[in-house]
Amino acid sequence: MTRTRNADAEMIAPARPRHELMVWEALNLALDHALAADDAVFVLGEDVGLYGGSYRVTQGLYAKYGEWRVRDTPISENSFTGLGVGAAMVGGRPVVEITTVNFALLALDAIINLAAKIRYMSGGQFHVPLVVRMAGGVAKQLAAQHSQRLEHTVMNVPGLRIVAPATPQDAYWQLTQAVREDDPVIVLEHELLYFKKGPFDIHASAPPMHSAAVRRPGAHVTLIAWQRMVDVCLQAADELATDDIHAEVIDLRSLRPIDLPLLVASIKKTHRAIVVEEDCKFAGAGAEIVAALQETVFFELDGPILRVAAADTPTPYNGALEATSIPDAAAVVHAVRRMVGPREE
Amino acid sequence: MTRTRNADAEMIAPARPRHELMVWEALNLALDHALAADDAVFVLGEDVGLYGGSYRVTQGLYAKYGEWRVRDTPISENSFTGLGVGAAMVGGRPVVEITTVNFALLALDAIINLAAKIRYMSGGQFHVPLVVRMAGGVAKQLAAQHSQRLEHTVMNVPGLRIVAPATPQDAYWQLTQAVREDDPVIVLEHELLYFKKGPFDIHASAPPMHSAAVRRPGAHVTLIAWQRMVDVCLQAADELATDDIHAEVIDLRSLRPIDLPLLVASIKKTHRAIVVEEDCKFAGAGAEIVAALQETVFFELDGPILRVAAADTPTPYNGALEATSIPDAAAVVHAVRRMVGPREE
Amino acid sequence: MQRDLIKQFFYDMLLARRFEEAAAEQYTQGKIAGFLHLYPGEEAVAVGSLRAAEPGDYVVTPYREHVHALMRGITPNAVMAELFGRATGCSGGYGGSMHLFSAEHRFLGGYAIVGETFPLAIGVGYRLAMKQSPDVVLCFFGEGAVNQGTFHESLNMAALWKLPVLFICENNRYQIGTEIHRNSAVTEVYKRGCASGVPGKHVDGMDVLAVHQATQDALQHVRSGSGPFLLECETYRFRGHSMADSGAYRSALEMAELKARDPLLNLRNRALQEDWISEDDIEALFKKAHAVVDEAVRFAEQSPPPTDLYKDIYAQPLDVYRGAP
Amino acid sequence: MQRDLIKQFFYDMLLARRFEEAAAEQYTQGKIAGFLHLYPGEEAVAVGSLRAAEPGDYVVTPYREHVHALMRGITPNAVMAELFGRATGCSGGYGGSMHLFSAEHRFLGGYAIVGETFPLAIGVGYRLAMKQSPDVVLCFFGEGAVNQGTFHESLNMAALWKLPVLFICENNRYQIGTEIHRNSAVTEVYKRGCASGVPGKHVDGMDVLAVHQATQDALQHVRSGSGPFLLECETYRFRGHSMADSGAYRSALEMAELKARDPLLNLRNRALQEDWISEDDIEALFKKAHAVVDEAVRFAEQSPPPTDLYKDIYAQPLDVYRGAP
Ligand SMILES: Cc1ncc(C[n+]2csc(CCOP(=O)(O)OP(=O)(O)O)c2C)c(N)n1
Ligand SMILES: Cc1ncc(C[n+]2csc(CCOP(=O)(O)OP(=O)(O)O)c2C)c(N)n1
Ligand SMILES: [Mg+2]
Ligand SMILES: [Mg+2]
Repeated sequence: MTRTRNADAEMIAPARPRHELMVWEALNLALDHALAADDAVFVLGEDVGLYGGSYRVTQGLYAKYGEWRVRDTPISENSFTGLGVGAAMVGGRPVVEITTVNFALLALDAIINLAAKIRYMSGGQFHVPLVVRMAGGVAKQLAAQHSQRLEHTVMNVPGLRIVAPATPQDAYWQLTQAVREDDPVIVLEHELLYFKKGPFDIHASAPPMHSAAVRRPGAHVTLIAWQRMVDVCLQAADELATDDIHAEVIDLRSLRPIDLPLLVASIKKTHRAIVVEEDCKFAGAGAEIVAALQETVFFELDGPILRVAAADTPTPYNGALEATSIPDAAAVVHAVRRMVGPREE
Repeated sequence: MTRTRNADAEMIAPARPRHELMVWEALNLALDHALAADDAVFVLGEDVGLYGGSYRVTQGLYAKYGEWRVRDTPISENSFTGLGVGAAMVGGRPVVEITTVNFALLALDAIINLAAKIRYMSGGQFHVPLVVRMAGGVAKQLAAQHSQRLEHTVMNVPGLRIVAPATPQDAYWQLTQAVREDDPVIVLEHELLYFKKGPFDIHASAPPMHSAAVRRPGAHVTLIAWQRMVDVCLQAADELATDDIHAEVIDLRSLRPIDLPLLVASIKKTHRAIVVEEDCKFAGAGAEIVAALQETVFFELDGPILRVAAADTPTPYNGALEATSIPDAAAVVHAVRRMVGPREE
Repeated sequence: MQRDLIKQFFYDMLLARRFEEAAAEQYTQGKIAGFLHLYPGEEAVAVGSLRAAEPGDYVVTPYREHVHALMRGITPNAVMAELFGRATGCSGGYGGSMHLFSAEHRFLGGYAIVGETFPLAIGVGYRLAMKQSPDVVLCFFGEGAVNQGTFHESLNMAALWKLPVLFICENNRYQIGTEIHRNSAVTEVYKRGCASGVPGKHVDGMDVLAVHQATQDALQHVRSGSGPFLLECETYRFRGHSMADSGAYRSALEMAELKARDPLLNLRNRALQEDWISEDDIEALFKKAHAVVDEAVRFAEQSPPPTDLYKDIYAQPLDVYRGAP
Repeated sequence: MQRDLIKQFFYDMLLARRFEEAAAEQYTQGKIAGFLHLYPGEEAVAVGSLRAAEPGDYVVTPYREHVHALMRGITPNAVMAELFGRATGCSGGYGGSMHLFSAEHRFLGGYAIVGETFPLAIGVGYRLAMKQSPDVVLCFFGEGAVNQGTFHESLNMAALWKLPVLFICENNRYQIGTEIHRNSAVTEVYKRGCASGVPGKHVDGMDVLAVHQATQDALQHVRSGSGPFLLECETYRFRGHSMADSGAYRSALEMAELKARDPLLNLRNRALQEDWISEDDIEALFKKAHAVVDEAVRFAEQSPPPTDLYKDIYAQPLDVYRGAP
């Protein structure tokens, strides 16, 4: 038995094709395929092996690929992420799981000072095909230290790519693409999306990793979101439609780079835009999207681009207060109504 | 001798009043006064004691106040910053020096997950009167790992205050105010400003810690900057004035909160604005300023708010390339000219 | 051994056990949410160690800290109300299970990021040393936290400056689903202070009397100005890591073996045998614990929630878009 | 001892010394900028250890790494050109003194953030172990870096999974201006692997032969699959921490004492005494080293600068405002 063996056993995911998967299952399938396809791929993180992952994403992989390809780590975020960087420099293709972005604050040196910069500093001699998966967002009363969002921090870092899938299909596609990419890729997952079910077609061909997608076309206002906020916007759009306000909902899918052309095309049609984000408003990810858009389409706009974002507070434990701290469909509807004004037939 | 003794000796700074100081001297004076005024204040960081500080800021303090008040630490950024948080919770008023923001990536858990959140998580029972001083920016060929900017990361964190002095007078005022503040305050210094000389009046009374300042009035365009970019803007304004373009230069001084009213007042006059920043453009600090402004003064604007910012690259070692990676006066002049168009008498 | 002390220990552990059972029940009923990490099996550690501390001492703990809070005198009402997210909770409903605080009791919070208690504790210790205070700080953490860099960094500073910190490892063998020998090259935690010269000792964490004695000795060392000490208490958690974990990675045999060493059972048998306590005493203490916890649940349920999202972010309310004043 | 080996060591150290002196001169003349950390006094460590490594081995170092690069076969021209920031430099002028790289020589870079070499090295070691490769990785770091959490975290993982990593501490007593006993509770660095069970050894880092022998032994341990090893080389830097530091915090007495133990002087005297080398040999090697370094400076000076700010940020050029494709 070599330490890099591929399992000949069948895939972990059910043998018969499935047309619906949960996000965690899609990620699991992507990892399974990646591990099977390339000996250099390995997965590491806390409880990813024997235990099967805190959000089940790595379930079954340890039994199938063995401990050298699916490695349980001690609680040492900075060092096991840095381990990923070192391994990636010498031909490995590590997929590091940092259980949540909250712990990634301990690993930012490895991500920002190492992974993102080594190609450049070395004059292009070394590449870092590292994937760092991590879950973020506000979940259910996990309180201040476990409810952070980290988009804004990683977005600012040249050398990183960042994807943020909102559906099982994208989760599969984008994680698969990320593992094949020769640059470090951050895969931002969302704690509340893991158990979201959605349509899945293993044979469908993937769009580019960083393209955005129109999830619902509309003529009156462009709603720009990613991760869980896409669903919030779709819900808001449903409600607005009953009022004959038609919102175009765009799933950004990628946060570095961003697909500005697609946003621009939408705004040229709607002349109004709102960025809906779970990040705190002040200096959150949405700020860049607004700043870039107003620079590009200022004269197409009927008015300022707004942000519906999380409140600028730490996240409180109390459930009712927590709910008021992040955007919901009602907040989006309210913002759109204010922006669009009353519509008559 | 008690471990918290105040030195009775005279201040380190020269006895006779001085009307000009360098930034490091102003910071040194502020620390000296703070240590003398309050037993609870102590300074800690790498080489701040016996060695006198990598940028001289703590020079002379160790001899005067002893090792318990001016503490040399091991290279353990996360833990000595966390030490500051713990001490602050029980009545200490620590001033932590993280030599440069590049090393602060190791200490973000202490800053973001602890310092910023403890007051809120504890229902207001504990406060964290912690000051974290750190130097950032692009200096002279320090290469990718030593040229980072961290504004965007800390700005997004509720619970933190952030000041960014550009002059010796502000350095003295804002550090003094920071030490007296009951919230955690990040003092962002700039490596190239330490040896900048400027007017200093110890008797002048300080404006609020977070207010912005008009450094040069002008009617045609508002230039918004902080730290070293203020000087770049002033230089650009000089040059533009020869063309009869009058730029209003605003020194933001504070990055959380930001003094939006002052910016708004300026734009109501000029109808044009450019944010000039040393942060990388994509998702840098400027994005928030642009986003907030366009939301507030959209209908006052003649066109989009622009950003003159650092290139979205890691910082190269080569000096000429490095210079092209960050804004200079010529870049600001160019952007203003494009925005304002040719002016006739 | 004084009979009163034994009774106290026994009541403490009964209260602890009952409190956690009630919390689990309330969680299952949806009254408590978020991550809930319970303590059954480990009671002897918090009870034995904290009953050896002085009221002036400070305590810093991770997220599995309900019992520590109770032992420091925070009322069951205030702790339960916090789990319910109510304004009467010890953190006003803002912290929840993982973030219990009480300034009055020098209880400096539960923290949810593994490894954070080390730097915080040395910070408190630094301030105490600076003031030459007789107080000390007790720093709790799991055996999984010892692999976090802050352990090493903080022990070094504590040793270097002889800070009055007692490091107490609650070694329950597991880091969520990963057993200690699968994450630590050295599994004798008490020896891992060697890299900083911090002396250590191992104690049976299922024996409250042993823990109490060992803590007394260790505290004497720390309080005397000799610097930090590392006390490893070997224990076991009977439940999963949190309410979200069934603990299925542990064998039935292992569970049975450890349940036979239940610290409550342990003390009960010994105390009866040595005639320190009577069956009637036990019955009375049991009833009292139940009543107190029932009352705590009632109190929590009837308490109002907090209502201000923006409370206590800063010392004074602060609008991020308005710099001055 | 083979005479050729002795000559090689002597030449290596002469080259190292001369290279660093030339770098200092060029810095003073403004041809080199940024932070420049020089190696005089420490030559025996890089020379002795790296001459014991195989060509297939990997090397990870901190920012004080010119000599390490030379010992791995990167040409003096390519290293000097990098210090000058030229396109012919071993990092194309993008890295500078602190970031030397050569894929061809398995030289995985100098890193400027203290403590980064630990995780990188175990990452390389992990990949090697996974492939069951016979190669190993040599991980360098200063004694100041041992207080960074990554040391502890990485050694634990290295020991746990028996990774083929030789940790080499260049203990030059100082962390910039702070002496080891003022930042480390345990000053015998080689013992600090105890918390992870990593065996260690101390060697006189001013004696190139001793370092060479100790490294050979340690490499045998590591290569045999027995897991990591920690080798402490006690040495001294004759200059300040970087060109910005005068080193005034050290006493003249201390300096004189250590200069008397200059590794070059050491080897020269011993080699002459044992008749391993002649005065003529020395003269010839001295001249050769000077000539090689002079040529490196000439080469660097005449080399073109890099011109593309956006080169090699990503595998393919990427516009952050244009997502697809
Ligand atoms: C830095 C960090 N990484 C990971 C986690 C997720 N996590 C929460 S508890 C835990 C296990 C901790 O084990 P141990 O220290 O032994 O404490 P125990 O829960 O057994 O009391 C982990 C990995 C976290 N909270 N913080
Ligand atoms: C994380 C981090 N903190 C601080 C610094 C600043 N710094 C650069 S070198 C150095 C001293 C390192 O000492 P040591 O590890 O002994 O290496 P030496 O320079 O003596 O070879 C410090 C503090 C840094 N580069 N990185
Ligand atoms: Mg445990
Ligand atoms: Mg050193």
